[in-house]
Amino acid sequence: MTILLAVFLLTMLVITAVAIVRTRDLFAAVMLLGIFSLLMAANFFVLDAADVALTEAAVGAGISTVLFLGALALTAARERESGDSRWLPLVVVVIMAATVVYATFDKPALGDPNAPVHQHVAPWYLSETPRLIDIPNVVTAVLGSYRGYDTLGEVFVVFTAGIAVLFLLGSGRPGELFSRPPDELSTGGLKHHLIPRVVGKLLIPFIILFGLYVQFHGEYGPGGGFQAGAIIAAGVILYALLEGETRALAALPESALKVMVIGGALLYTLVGVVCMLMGGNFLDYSVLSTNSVAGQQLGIILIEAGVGLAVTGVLLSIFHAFAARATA
Amino acid sequence: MFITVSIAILVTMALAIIRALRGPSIYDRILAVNMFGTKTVLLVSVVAFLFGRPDFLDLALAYALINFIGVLAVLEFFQSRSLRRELGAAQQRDSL
Amino acid sequence: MQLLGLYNYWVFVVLLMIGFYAVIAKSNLIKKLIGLSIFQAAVFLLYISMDKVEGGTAPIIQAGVPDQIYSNPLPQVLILTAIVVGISTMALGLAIVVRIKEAYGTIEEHEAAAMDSEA
Amino acid sequence: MSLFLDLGSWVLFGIGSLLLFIGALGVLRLPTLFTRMHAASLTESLGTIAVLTGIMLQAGLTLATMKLLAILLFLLLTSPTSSYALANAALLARNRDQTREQADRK
Repeated sequence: MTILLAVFLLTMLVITAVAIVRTRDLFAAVMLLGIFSLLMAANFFVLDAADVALTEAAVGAGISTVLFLGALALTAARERESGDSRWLPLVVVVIMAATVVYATFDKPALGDPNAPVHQHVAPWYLSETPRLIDIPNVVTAVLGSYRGYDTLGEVFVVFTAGIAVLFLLGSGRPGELFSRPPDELSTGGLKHHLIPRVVGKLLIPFIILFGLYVQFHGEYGPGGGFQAGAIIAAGVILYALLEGETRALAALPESALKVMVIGGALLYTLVGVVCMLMGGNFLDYSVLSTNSVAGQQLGIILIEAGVGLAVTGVLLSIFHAFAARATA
Repeated sequence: MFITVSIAILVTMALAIIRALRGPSIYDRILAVNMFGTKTVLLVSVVAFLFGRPDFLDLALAYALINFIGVLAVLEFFQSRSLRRELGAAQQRDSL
Repeated sequence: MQLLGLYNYWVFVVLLMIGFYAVIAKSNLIKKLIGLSIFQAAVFLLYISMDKVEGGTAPIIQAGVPDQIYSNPLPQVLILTAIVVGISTMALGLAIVVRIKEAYGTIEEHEAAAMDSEA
Repeated sequence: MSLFLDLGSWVLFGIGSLLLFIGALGVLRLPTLFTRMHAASLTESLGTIAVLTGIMLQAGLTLATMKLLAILLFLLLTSPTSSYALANAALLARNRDQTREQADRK
């Protein structure tokens, strides 16, 4: 059954990808990219990766569409004819595809329990997590504790990308993402948008609440700082879309966002440093408490909070940077 | 029994994709994406029970909450773009 | 059935090449970025395909089910962070495209290149 | 008891699947945008209710049912709203095009 579901979803994925590349209307491409992301998430879910599916859902459904549309509003919505020959790239791509497909015949089939990837550290993670950390979600345990260095690195990549976007687009005076013209021309705009505004504003608290649930329930179910950050950022972006950038920035000003970005990254590093000061290794949470299991749990909660803060801050800063550019 | 429903949902998803590919207008595509989002929520809910892990409904909940944002952003984008175009046209008429 | 087990990898290859084609053949910079994100998605798909264990379930340990097989958590951790990193770097790419549009007035690579060679 | 629940689920799943399929067929086959939107939004709400209620009958009184209830509630709020916003935007765009055409003809 899993295989049948996966085959169907994957086939739709390929069809959508071909359509995305073929269309010259960039807007249509962004819409189809939304479907692509939904299909990816469903496929991740079918392949047992609930955490990954939740991340894809949080990022792909709202934020990535909004960012692409923001970029389209600032550039162009159609792709022009380039006149270059398409045959050379097509030949290159087909030859490469044939080579890699030939290589796949050596790969273990989907779900093969004897595949090399399942032999090395994974069984250890699965068998030792209940004893060492005692949380049900092994993905969170690996993310926060066993591979804490990796995650720290990823947080700093996100941090750097956010800072770089701010350098490139500048932050400063607030703008509207899709620059609205003066009021007299948008006659009746707000009146006609009464229903989306009411329903949207009703939803925002639930989105934030759900984000917090994902953040703090990440040890027990799918979730964690990355997903929660994206969901909360999506909630604030919804507010900005409904009520305008100015009010969104009044609710969560840019200085607060900067504190969140820097504070989140710093919190993660500090947890590591405190571990060192208390006599352990960097990011070895066992020393944080007299009981090593409780120490591990405390460490994971702290670093997940840092990740959540940093991701929310970066995603919102990026959104505001695009919005400020639109009216500059 | 969950299998029957999931197959029905998959067929619906395929039909929605055909509409999204065909267009013709942008609004048709938005309609298809919106419909596809709802179907994904249903598919995930059904599959969560099919696999016997109902605690994974969080994913469906996330989509039910967030999918709305994409559609609103798209509509806002078009509204402001056509208004801006009108503004540009009005300015052109004024300058003539 | 054996071949169906490789279907995931073939889709990975096809998606990878569709993305790669968009990056090398399209002149529009946003289209290149869209191609890059398809490319990225293909890599995610490869990793997640490797995590599945037949008869397994997501690696969230269920109390009271001692003999449950769980899928591999490691690829999931890598891809989970990669998705968020991916969207931030994509935003960086889009920001660069916006600046190119402001500097050259176009987002078509060949037009910008032509302006450069004239100057 | 569980026989009745299963029976109820089957009936609801049948109704739900049928409605979703009819809606999708309408979206694919009907001639204009507004008729397509009509097909999608009318069938979608009842189809969603039927499918999610069917799952709820199977889940029994657990946390999962509460989550399903929340999903149903959010879908019932957002889905008509986005249909409305979409129809509104499409209608405004069409009216604008028409007035522009009239202005051009003058």
